[in-house]
Amino acid sequence: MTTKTLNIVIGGEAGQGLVTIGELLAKTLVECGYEIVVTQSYQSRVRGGHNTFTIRTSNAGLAAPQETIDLLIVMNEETVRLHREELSKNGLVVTDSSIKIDAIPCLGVPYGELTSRRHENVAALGVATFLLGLDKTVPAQVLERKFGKKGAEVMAENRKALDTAYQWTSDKLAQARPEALDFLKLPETKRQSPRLILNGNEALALGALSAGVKFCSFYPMTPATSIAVTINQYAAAMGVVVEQAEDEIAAINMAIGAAFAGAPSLVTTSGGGFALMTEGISLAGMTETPVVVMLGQRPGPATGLPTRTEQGDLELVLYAGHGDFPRAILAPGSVEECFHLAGKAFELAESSQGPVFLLTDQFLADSFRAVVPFNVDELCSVQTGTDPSPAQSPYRRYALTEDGVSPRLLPGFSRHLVIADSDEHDEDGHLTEDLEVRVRMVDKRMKKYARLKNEVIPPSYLGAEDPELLLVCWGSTQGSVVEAAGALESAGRKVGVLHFAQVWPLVAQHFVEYLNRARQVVAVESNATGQFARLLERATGLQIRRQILRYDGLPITPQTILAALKI
Amino acid sequence: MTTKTLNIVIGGEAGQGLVTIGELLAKTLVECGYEIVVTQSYQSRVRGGHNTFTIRTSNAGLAAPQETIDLLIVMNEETVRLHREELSKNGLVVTDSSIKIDAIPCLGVPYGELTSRRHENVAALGVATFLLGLDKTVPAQVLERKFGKKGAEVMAENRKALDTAYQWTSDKLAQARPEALDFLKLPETKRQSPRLILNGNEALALGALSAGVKFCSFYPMTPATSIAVTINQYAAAMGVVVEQAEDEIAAINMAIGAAFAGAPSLVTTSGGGFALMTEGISLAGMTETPVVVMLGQRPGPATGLPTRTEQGDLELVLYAGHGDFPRAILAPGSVEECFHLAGKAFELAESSQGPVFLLTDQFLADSFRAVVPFNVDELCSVQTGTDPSPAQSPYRRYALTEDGVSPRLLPGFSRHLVIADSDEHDEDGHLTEDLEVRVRMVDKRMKKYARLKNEVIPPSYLGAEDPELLLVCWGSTQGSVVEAAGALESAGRKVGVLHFAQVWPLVAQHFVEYLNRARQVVAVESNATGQFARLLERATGLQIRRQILRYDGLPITPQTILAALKI
Amino acid sequence: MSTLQDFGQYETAWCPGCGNFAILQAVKKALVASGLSPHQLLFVSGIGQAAKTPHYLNANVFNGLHGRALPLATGAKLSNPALTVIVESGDGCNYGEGGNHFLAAIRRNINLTMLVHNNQVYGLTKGQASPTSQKGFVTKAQPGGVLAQPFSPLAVAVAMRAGFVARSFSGYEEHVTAMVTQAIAHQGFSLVDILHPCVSFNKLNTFTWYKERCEKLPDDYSPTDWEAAMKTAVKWGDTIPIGLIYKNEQPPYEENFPVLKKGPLAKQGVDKKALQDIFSRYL
Amino acid sequence: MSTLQDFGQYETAWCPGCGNFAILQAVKKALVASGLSPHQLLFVSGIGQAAKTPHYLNANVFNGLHGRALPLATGAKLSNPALTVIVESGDGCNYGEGGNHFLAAIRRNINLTMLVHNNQVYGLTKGQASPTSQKGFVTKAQPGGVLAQPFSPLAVAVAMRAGFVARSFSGYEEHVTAMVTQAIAHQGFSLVDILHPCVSFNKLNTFTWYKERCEKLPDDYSPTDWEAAMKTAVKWGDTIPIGLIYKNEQPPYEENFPVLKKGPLAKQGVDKKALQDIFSRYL
Ligand SMILES: Cc1ncc(C[n+]2csc(CCOP(=O)(O)OP(=O)(O)O)c2C)c(N)n1
Ligand SMILES: Cc1ncc(C[n+]2csc(CCOP(=O)(O)OP(=O)(O)O)c2C)c(N)n1
Ligand code: SF4
Ligand code: SF4
Ligand SMILES: [Mg+2]
Ligand SMILES: [Mg+2]
Repeated sequence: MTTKTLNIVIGGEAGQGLVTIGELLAKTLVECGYEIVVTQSYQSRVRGGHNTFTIRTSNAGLAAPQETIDLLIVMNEETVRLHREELSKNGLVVTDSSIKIDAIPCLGVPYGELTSRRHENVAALGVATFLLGLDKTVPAQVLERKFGKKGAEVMAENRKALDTAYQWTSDKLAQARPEALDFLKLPETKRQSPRLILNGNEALALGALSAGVKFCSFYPMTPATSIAVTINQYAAAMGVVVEQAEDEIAAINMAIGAAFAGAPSLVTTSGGGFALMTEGISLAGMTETPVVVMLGQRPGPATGLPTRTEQGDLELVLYAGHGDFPRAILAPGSVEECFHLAGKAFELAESSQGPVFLLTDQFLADSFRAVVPFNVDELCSVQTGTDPSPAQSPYRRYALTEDGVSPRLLPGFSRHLVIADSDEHDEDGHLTEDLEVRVRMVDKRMKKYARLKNEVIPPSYLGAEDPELLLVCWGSTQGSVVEAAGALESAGRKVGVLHFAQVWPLVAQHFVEYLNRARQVVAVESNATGQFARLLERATGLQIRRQILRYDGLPITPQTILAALKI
Repeated sequence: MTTKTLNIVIGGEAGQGLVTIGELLAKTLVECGYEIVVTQSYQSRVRGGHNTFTIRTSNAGLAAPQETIDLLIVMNEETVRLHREELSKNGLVVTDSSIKIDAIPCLGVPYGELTSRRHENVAALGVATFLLGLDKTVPAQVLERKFGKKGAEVMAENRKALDTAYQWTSDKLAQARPEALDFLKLPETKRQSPRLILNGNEALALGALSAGVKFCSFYPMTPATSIAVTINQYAAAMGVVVEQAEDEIAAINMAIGAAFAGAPSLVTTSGGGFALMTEGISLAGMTETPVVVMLGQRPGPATGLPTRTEQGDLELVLYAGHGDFPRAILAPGSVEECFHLAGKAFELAESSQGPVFLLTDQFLADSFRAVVPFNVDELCSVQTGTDPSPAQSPYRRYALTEDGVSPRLLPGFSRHLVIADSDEHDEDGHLTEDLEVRVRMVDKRMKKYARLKNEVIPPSYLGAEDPELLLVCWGSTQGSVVEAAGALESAGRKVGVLHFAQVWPLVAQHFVEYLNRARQVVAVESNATGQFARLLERATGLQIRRQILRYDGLPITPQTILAALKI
Repeated sequence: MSTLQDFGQYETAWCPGCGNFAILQAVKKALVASGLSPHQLLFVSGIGQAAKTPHYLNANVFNGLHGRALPLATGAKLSNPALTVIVESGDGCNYGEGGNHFLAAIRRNINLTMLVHNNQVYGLTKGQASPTSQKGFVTKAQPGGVLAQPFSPLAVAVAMRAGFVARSFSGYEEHVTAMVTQAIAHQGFSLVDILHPCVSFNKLNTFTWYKERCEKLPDDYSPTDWEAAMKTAVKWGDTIPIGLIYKNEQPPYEENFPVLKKGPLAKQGVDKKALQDIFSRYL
Repeated sequence: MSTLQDFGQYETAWCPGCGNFAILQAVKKALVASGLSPHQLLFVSGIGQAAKTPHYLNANVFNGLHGRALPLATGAKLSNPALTVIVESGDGCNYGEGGNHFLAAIRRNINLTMLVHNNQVYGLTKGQASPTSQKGFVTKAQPGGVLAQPFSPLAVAVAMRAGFVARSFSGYEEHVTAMVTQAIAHQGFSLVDILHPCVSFNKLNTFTWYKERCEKLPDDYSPTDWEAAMKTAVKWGDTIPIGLIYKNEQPPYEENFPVLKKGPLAKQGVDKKALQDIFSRYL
């Protein structure tokens, strides 16, 4: 089977409905059996500006975005101007025939003649369906699912727009440019059993729900808002309280209160909002309250670029909060991993009785992928608190134990009283000025690192046994790094990829061999200073001399890496 | 000249006036020509509990606290119970004769017979004056300066209490325990020219005033409050606006606003309050606004031990704020250095146009020392903003320059308009979504590190050329480490001390040789995990395998270090 | 059912003569009067002298961060509405650092009882101005006197039509007990601002100062008349009215969440059937 | 003296039909009416659609953090009182994230003009409830409708006896101009809460909705009568009063600082004589 990969960009102003076309086309492709990787690029405004919805698709596996464009569907002239340089050799522009474009291959569609204004995006779907050589019945079913509930008439209109545009394209190309047809036609592929289409944030939300999240507080902030909003959509069905707080400080303190009272609790935010939670994180550490924080990264400092992507908040999260206390930081590399690590985060928070962080970013948050359905029966949810029945009176919340973890009773569920304190405290939870107790309590808290280290997800390794080049990455860049490594392998180089889905704590034994074995180690990150490379150095004492860093707000692509390595 | 060093502890409940005795005695000692190091230990309450005011004094140089007690002046029985184990071989307890103490050398003073309740602390001063063999006229002058303004009668009463107690002690000891007399008698010393008695926070305040601080915002928090309060005491005379903010977030944003409008600006806080400023720090970084933050460290996490000491906020400060931007962190090792580095902080903030931090801690904040007066004529104050006259129109606040520093005009001082933005911005200060501009702006900001590195204070080195043991420390622990090193030298070991008064940025060339040369390197810090050692490792790639860490809330003493090294 | 003894007797870190002692005693009495047992109660406090109160009685306690008691209590209440949640902290904590949460709690009308020990000063940090300090009040940190107008929590609470707005004075222990008991009984957000002397740092608003001014509302005062309440709430001068100033019965916030009707969140598992349905929406 | 042209004409990032356009225009007119030149002005904003406004006119600008415009402006004003400082941001920014600063600014009575573009929704983040959203208002983030009572900035400001409290509506550009002009002229803290439609995310409080309800205060309305003002401030229903609701002349905060009488802090050097005196206190 030959494989073909195409990159389809739909571009226009905010408010022109390009996300609708994009989602319909993505669904169609997945139902036809193709893989997709969606990248959304938008500005911090509601209307106007320049946005794109990019679907990279293939009949083979796929996990990264691409920079060149094979099919550019535009809603305005500006999009052509901004992206013409990115068109691949046979790249085609699809535009309204009223927009005049010169010197590049272009298909002008007379939308106005084919359909009404409202149905132009469905018409564009029809054009794309034909160009990509897709089974026409699939987008029709997709439309049916989307608009079916709105009644037969609405559905019929949509159906008509789709068919008319499909037919028009077929007729037009038959005469005019059959070669474009071939280039854009996707190879046939097996229909797969139904897959979920999820973006990173949806996967996090579903993962949290599966894990048993019961309380979620947030203050809106791009690109994290949709995690809480998605959970809220199912709050009634799943028995969750979702609360928009008055500010981020309230959000983290609410979550701590809710967790203390027994609910597995979540806070979602971005870097600037997280900065405000710093004191609260320290409170979770001191009071040993489990709480999960999901942070959608975007470029800083300060307000920065609110709708773009970056991996710049790793050090912020690692060192947030005054004083020393244990924590864990997860960083999923794919949409599927978003789902699973959301669950892991709740587990770790409960087992270590403290804050656990999950770092995602705008790229992953908005990136739709096709995911094999999760088996509901296999999913475990978190158990909060400890059974009160064996507890002695008076119950001591911070009893000193071998591994630093004390039985955690929940207030109000027994006659035992639960005392938590942000001051340094004695085993019973009351504040103390006994400085020997202080030392014991610091040691108790730090001991919990042993448990966290036992449960660490080791980095995944892919590639040759003895690579000349080892690419190290974390979080959302995984797909691009793996694809770049594949390209290098094809060019005859021995390459390995080490991807960290958990970036703290690090257990050097898990990976130091890889670093030692490789002739050259290159860290790949979306930030300006190589924060994770620094962390690896701290954990291993090894210097990582070469870094590929991107910090213009766009995701790292395989091309970014290959260009930097001058291949 | 023989040298003698004594440790005098005054102990009792909060509210019993022990700070008054302590300050009077400290002043007396300094006027007599002795050196002092004061350590204050108190609890997070206003009355009751157990507090101490400790004066270590000597006729030779002195920079560290001591753990054993030579003279223990107690206001209650509990103090004896808590400290009797710490008494040195010839240590003496001075107490009210109504308090019965057994099995230790004790001088019971019949305060009730000698004077009235109100004057008991002055009477205690009289006793100490005699015991230490001090010139009786000196405390009399000290009292005169303190109470003189309250009228002749008040003064006469105080004077009488002093004299009566002095005489009583003289009579009593002549008969009873002359050997104690000898042990406690300080060797004669030259009167020195007058010295200032300052604690760390007072020195910071005076340093800031000298440097030209014009705006100071704060929210009360131990142990930082007294910096702002001291500045406020002189605000009218020195032309400063001091504002107690509604919360720490307001404090940092006010300071940024004031600095933008031209005032050299300061914020004072402790770890928990600083945690709330994290987002604001990022704003200072993004908008390139100079602002100085003085942080008085205390043990965390969360509320922790509010009145104790720790060096646990280094990593918090180093990584505070989302996104990457330059910063500098100073950490004075003595009261004198507090004064000078306060000035340096304002200079660096202005020259690098960004946030500069100064880390102190409760120990140093409250530690009085005798300081040679500063020469007012030699002190430089900071110049804010750039001359607007050569500026071109339209003025561009973030003009790209060789070293990343752009001319900083102040709003309202010329017809040029000054635009600052927390979003990523163009040279003119307006928000941008141009991702190439983004990259240039990140690079511009990071370039300023070169300037900061040029102005770094290299660590000070003291000791043998080729030490077998190198003690590395930062901030307030300097005195103890140097003294411990001296003791080791006397015991025949070759020891060096490397003290960092600036902990970020680090220029490895300044000190890596010292680390390489020493047979063993030991880091000494007041925190649980060795934060500075970690930072050194990051900066040099060298592992510092041995650490002496103290985190019970008390300052590191020479004894702490010697005991850890098992000498 | 409980007795005073159930709530224990602890040594405190307060200054002799402080108004906090009377408030602590009144709170215990109110708990007994409310028929609540220690384990049914959750006290949430911030940081300050007042905020130490929960350490001095038997109950579940979360002593949180300075200024953040309200959101923490809100989270706890929304996690387990069966808990009687009482927020207890100082004027600085609640109206200074925590001002934004005060506004939000009133808007939510969440069923918490908020007891503010209002000594018009920051006690624990040794005497700086608080938001309720009088204009001109001189402290070490405000050597020229306080420059801003004092915050009137009652005026703001009544203006926002908070559920239950009362003032009391530590000098009248029975009055404090009555107000706290009523506040606990009230279903919705309730505020009791309790004036009390700080003998160490507030030499202006002393016990006598309060005693001379605090005056109980007349028997015929109607706390449901908003206009009258507004006028009463801003009174602060030779007489300072104490009592229940305003009351407004609205369903408490937590009743808006059907899921909370099923009991505490901690006891609600994951409904796998519902989860499967949700997954299928993404097919 | 300035003209409309001095304040420039920029492309905006707002949606066609948004109320922000009219407010921008009115602000420019008010600046001209106030006789202010661009360099005498400092606009401080937070983050949101409204907070972009200062980018669209010529002046000194500090576009700060979400919710933190007021303290930043306070610092700038206390650093250089000669600047006319105008805070411009949305309802979410000022009453949500920044609620505590709103209370503090009123208490200080600092001489700032605070213009709140109140569209009763979070616009820039695509339509979540704001503190002023109506109860029951349905959004993607509040699928069951808003559960809390809306925040009434005017009620709180009047209850706290703020210096200048006004409401306007973007549909009446001249009215906005008049209110902003008066607010700038007022010496002390002034609030103008400007209702405006968000065509993208608030389908409830539309242009027509406001137009049908907003009603100018009668000519004989006296803004110095606090009781009347309080009643007016809480009116929100079939009619919504617009105009100057309350006014209270008090010396502005910055006048409390004698040092500011000597001009901007940036120009005040270090008095070495005074410094020497201070040092000698520690001898
Ligand atoms: C974030 C933070 N800022 C500041 C402090 C310091 N602090 C502790 S208590 C307090 C003031 C307490 O005043 P109030 O709430 O009125 O209580 P009181 O002591 O008067 O009862 C302050 C400022 C802190 N603990 N945390
Ligand atoms: C600390 C922080 N939290 C959240 C955000 C995200 N954010 C940006 S604008 C906004 C809401 C804006 O609403 P509003 O102030 O009403 O302005 P509008 O857009 O409606 O004019 C939010 C929540 C942020 N930038 N910073
Ligand atoms: S300082 Fe004031 S409030 Fe605190 S315990 Fe003492 S008297 Fe009470
Ligand atoms: S989203 Fe609303 S407030 Fe923002 S520009 Fe559009 S209409 Fe205006
Ligand atoms: Mg108080
Ligand atoms: Mg809004």
